[in-house]
Amino acid sequence: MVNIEDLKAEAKRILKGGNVKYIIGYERPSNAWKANPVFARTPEDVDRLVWDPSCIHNLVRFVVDEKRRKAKEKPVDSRPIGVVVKGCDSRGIVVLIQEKFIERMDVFLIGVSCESTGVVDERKLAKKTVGTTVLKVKFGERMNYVVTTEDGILDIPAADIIADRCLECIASFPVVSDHLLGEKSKRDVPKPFQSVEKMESLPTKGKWDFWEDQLRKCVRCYACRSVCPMCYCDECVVDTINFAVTPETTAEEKAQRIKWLEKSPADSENIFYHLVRAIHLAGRCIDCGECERACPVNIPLRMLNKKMEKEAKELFGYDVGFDAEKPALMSCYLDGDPGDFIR
Amino acid sequence: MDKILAKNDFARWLEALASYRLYAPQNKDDVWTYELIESPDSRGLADVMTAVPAKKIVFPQREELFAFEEGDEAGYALSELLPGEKPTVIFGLRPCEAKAVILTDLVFGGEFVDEYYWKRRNAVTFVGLACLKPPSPNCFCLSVNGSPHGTEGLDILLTDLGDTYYVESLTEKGEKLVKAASDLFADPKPDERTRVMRLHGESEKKLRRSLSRIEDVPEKLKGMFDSPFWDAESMSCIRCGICTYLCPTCHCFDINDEVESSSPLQGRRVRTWDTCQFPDFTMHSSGHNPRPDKAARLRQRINHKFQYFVEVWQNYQCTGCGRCITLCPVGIDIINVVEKVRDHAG
Amino acid sequence: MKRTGVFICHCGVNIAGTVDVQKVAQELADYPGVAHSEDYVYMCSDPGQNLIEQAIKDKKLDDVVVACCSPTLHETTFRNTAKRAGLNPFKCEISNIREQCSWVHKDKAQATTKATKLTKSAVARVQKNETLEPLSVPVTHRALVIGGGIAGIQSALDLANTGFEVILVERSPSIGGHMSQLSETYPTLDCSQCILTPKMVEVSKHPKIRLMTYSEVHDVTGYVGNFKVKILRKPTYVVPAKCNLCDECTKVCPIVVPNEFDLGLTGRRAIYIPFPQAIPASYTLDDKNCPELTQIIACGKCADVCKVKAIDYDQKPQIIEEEVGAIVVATGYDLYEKEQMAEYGYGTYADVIDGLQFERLLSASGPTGGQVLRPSDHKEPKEVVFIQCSGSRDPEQHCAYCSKICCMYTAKHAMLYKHHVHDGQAYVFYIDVRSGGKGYEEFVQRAVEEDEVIYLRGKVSKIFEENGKIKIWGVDTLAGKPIEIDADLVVLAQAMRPSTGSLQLAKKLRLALDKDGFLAEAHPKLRPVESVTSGMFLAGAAQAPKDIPEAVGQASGAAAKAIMILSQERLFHSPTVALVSKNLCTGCGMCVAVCPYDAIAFKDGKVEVNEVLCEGCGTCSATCLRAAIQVKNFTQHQVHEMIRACLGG
Amino acid sequence: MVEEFEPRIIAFLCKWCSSAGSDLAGVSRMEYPPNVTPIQVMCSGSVSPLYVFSAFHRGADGVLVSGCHPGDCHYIKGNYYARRKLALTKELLEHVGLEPERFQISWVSAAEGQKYTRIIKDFVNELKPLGPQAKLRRKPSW
Repeated sequence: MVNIEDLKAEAKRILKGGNVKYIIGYERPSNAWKANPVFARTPEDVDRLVWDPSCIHNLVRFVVDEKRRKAKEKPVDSRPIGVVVKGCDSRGIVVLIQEKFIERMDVFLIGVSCESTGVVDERKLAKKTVGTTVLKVKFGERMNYVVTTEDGILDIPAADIIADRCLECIASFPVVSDHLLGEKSKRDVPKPFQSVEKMESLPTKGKWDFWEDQLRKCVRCYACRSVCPMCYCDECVVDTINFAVTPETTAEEKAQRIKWLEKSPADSENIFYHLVRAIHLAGRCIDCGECERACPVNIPLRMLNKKMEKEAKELFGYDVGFDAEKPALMSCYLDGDPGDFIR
Repeated sequence: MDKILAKNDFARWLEALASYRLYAPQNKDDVWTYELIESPDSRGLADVMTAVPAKKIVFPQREELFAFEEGDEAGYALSELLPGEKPTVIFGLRPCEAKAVILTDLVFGGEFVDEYYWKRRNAVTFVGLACLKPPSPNCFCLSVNGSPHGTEGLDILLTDLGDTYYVESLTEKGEKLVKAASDLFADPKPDERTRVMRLHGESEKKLRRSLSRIEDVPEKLKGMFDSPFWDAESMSCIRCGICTYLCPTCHCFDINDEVESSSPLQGRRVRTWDTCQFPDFTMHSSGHNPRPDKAARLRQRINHKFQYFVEVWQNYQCTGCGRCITLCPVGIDIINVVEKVRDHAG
Repeated sequence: MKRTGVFICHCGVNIAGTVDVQKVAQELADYPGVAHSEDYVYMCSDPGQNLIEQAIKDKKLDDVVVACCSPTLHETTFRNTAKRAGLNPFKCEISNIREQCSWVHKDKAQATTKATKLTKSAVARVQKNETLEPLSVPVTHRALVIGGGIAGIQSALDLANTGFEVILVERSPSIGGHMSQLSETYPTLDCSQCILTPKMVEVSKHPKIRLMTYSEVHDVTGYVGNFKVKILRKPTYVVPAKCNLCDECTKVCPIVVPNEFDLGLTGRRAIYIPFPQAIPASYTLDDKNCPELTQIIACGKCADVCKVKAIDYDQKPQIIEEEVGAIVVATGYDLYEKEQMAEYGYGTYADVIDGLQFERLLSASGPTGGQVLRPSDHKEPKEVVFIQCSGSRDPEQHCAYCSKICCMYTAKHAMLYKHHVHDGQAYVFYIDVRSGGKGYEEFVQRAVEEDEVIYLRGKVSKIFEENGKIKIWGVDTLAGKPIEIDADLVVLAQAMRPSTGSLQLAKKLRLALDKDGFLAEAHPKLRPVESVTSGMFLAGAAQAPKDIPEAVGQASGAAAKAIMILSQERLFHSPTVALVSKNLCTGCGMCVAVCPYDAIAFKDGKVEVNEVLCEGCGTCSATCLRAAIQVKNFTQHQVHEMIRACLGG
Repeated sequence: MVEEFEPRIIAFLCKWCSSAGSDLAGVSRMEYPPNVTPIQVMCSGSVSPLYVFSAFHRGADGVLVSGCHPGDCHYIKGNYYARRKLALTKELLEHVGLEPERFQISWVSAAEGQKYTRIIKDFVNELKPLGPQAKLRRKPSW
């Protein structure tokens, strides 16, 4: 069990020592059960830190922001930033290091183990608490969550309201950290790809009908891209204009901007965007599930990324986010890579 | 002229409105949105706050403005594309959303009258549903001069009395809907009227969120343009478009040419939603971006809603629906932000 | 708006016969940015090219597309045309409407539509082409020749005699290759050694040639004009400078192993000179078999007996690094493996041997001192059966190709056999007798007429031993009757194969192989001595089976091609290379990992391209998630526009 | 009578093997259906998944990527990277319900004009029963 006091103690220690610039953790606002990211700079801030099943966010996303901020910073404060990371989040750090976007010393990782459970799925919880308002969610003693509502306390088996991604999680504790809290409890996941397999069993038409129906809902708010720690490109295929422009950028370079797709939220444009996102995350997505969670119209985006994760694993034996030393999925090959699909 | 409609007659009322396109909140994959009604729900209208507001009907995310085609000898043939005017009814609209329509009217009805908007908007009859209990934990309409049973912008206000709806027709448009099936509507008994008054009164006490002394905010904002406050507040913003795309009052758009064929050049000019929260919203082709970071973009969002709009239209550009709070992936809470502005020292 | 010119070639009826060229020209005239569009009967002809030049000048064209045959044929032609008219050559693109359209379709309407699409997409591309200037790099005026057979020797001598330094690398202890094993050579029957040895000596004495025997090419990097080679020099454990060739060592060496030079017909010691005329004439201690070096037992006999202390057991392999401007690959051939010809008892019966072994039996310096004695019992064979196409021309079982030289050397073998054994009889089983070449057919006739060699057209069905004889069942397909011969000796004209290890070498050199494993030439007809990698040339049997005159001819050709490079002060490299957009690059290094030429390197948090190393393959651009690296004049934007043009979007 | 559906195929051919192979088919006057429009690329390894998506998005009924046989890549290993990238691309497209027949990859050497011809013939025959590809196709007016 992660002891929040230990977490706070460690956070205070590194802040006091001035070892870190600030610490990205979780706090819970007075008026909601859900935790929010918080950027703790003082011991007082640290006292607001929490760790409970509502700590859904992948805070590694803000490591990306920090790199951008640092680029403009004068004078540069090159101290690391502290980050509270779950198992999935920590694998995001590994990928960022693998892609040389950050260096290991840029971050001080306070690892929290999800142990045998994980974080809650807001929509699942909502269904379990119709007609009342949730005030607080806590880890129970054994595989359960204690949910405090306006009309009393509920004891809900974790399995009922845990996020899908946690059901398929292959790293319930951080694979890299500087200070680890909680047990390194190995959990065996018999079916890490069950959600995808269900999808795969559908006939071609069934698959298309499903996705057409889902992607039609997309309003292109790009929350999926914005919340993703791996979507750190300065420019994205869906952007309408060059961001990465300097006074040196020539008119030609600007003219090279390709209009792959329209801004209109039409099925064909939406699917193009999501296909590109899926292929660009192949071998990089660490299944923190943030894209799916952030989506305001509940498109099952994990199902795209998870498919790529599955193929990377099954076709090429590639695991994402465990080893920063090995080459990226798309920048290596094996002589024995399957070629049976080739004529 | 107020009426009473039995809930089990609701479906029949809709049948009588066959000549209209009928929208109502519907649930798909645990998400509520306004969709065309295929088969009326016998339980009547869902008492919910949709994720996507009704603005998508009067101000669609994609609007075709005109088509262009390369003529034989130089020059282009342009053909106007105006939206069709099939009469439409939106049921179950929340009063905050109706108010939002009024605010959007101001924008599209100012010195330049936006024909595309008005063609659609005028074709719509708005049938509201009073919020007897807040449909969202983040409702705060009262704080921004709204009300859970407000009638502003509505043609009809329905109040749920259990087995019946209390029907207030507020405009001719509304009357017309009632007349379309007048036999279904009974005159209310006096006690029903008083009951409605009571429910409306109680509903105002049930809101969980509020934003007091908002009137101080516009002045405060003027002094805070360069405040580091915005950096701190926007730290966790991820620059997605949820807060604005799903805001019933946000109405910014982008205009693009969708080229269908390059020879002969052929295509359409379309307008699509855009948002001040996207970096390319203000990006110049020179590479200069007057709103370079998320701090500037959060500031813009707050300033627009609580300062600029007030200056131009004497209204807050916010009706307290709470969507941006509920749906923000990182929990940025407009109430908290505005309160902090209000109490800001500088 | 760019002003593009489009020129549609009829290629006589080759294109115009299937494609309505006028219609294509009209369609293109309406395409955005096309300022000029016309068709002509032969664009590649002088009048055709003049017409393009004129149009460029008159219509002030910014770029041109020529719709004609495959770019492999006339791209250069038309780029030069554009250049003459004052355009940058890279502002000219080809649309292949012949090989990939008119020649493969019949329906005129459809072919015309397709030709139009192809040409539009070329226009879409060329309009986004940049002006590029060839990159120029200095040249290292030194050549590397790999392989010390007759081909390698010839190339090395030609290069050296032109005045360029040459490094000649041979993996065995001596140069000379298979030619040094031969007895006499057809059609003139002059002694192989006699004509080869002088050349070997010339090589060893040549001031411009650095001979590196018992050495192998370990690694090659760089590019035309500027290759960096690592050569692995294997230890011989004998210091030639000290060695006085007294030959005492071989006398005391306790080890006997099959002698490669005699193809196992004799043995040699672990310390040995491959053959009397070997160049260099120095000993090699074979560390696979020496008990001292393999540390099976402490032997040291050779060291003990060597008065001049020339033996050095502690020699280590050395890696020698050299820079060269051009490379000639002459790695030669080997004969088709014994195991593969089990059906002819090859490898099973001592008296079933291959052509090279028979050459040794015939050779005056051979194991039998020039007497034809069969291996099993050293008796003189009276009935000798020669089997041609042993492993060749047999797509099902063995090699599909014809090994080309067997017909001739078999005739020679039969003839020489008769010269040695006057009362003997030679039979030749053959499929066809291929004797194209100066004096070749006459040679074969001589064998038949003067030496009464019996030619039997047909295949051998069975070979087996029976009381000291080798029984051969076959069929004479001309007479249509079965044949049975009790032979004393069977000689198989084994198929020629690329020499062992040429596959690994090809990988190191980035050379392509053909389906049979021979090194692939750049063009089967027009560039037969050039490899697909610029700056590397092919000589001898490494490219395909050939006989001595052909090998020597190609070797001189390869040398001449290499000289074309070495004689330049600077070389020009294609500028269509990858370019990094610093604004977009995040330095993730995926491109660095995929580049086959190590042309991309990290530089302050981003990457940069070494333009002369880059071959423009574009794998980097497809790997980059941010389109931050693009190949000039083949950008993603251009491909996107081409896709649009092809689909009318 | 109704006109038979003629699929539109975009073929990305590597310059050194597949395009040369297609040239050979031409030189040898082999005949195949005109439904395919080739785009010559330097190497199959340079074919970005975006090209494939884009071709379908712009209305292609089928897309072919063809390169050198493993081990024969003119650029040594470009086709190995292609094999991996395109395997994932194919899996993804099929996962969202695109018919597997619509996206094909082949190795065609400079000597395999015959094979190229056969591949195109088969491709066209497999696409005809499927009819036009509307799933990923950009709708001119939505």
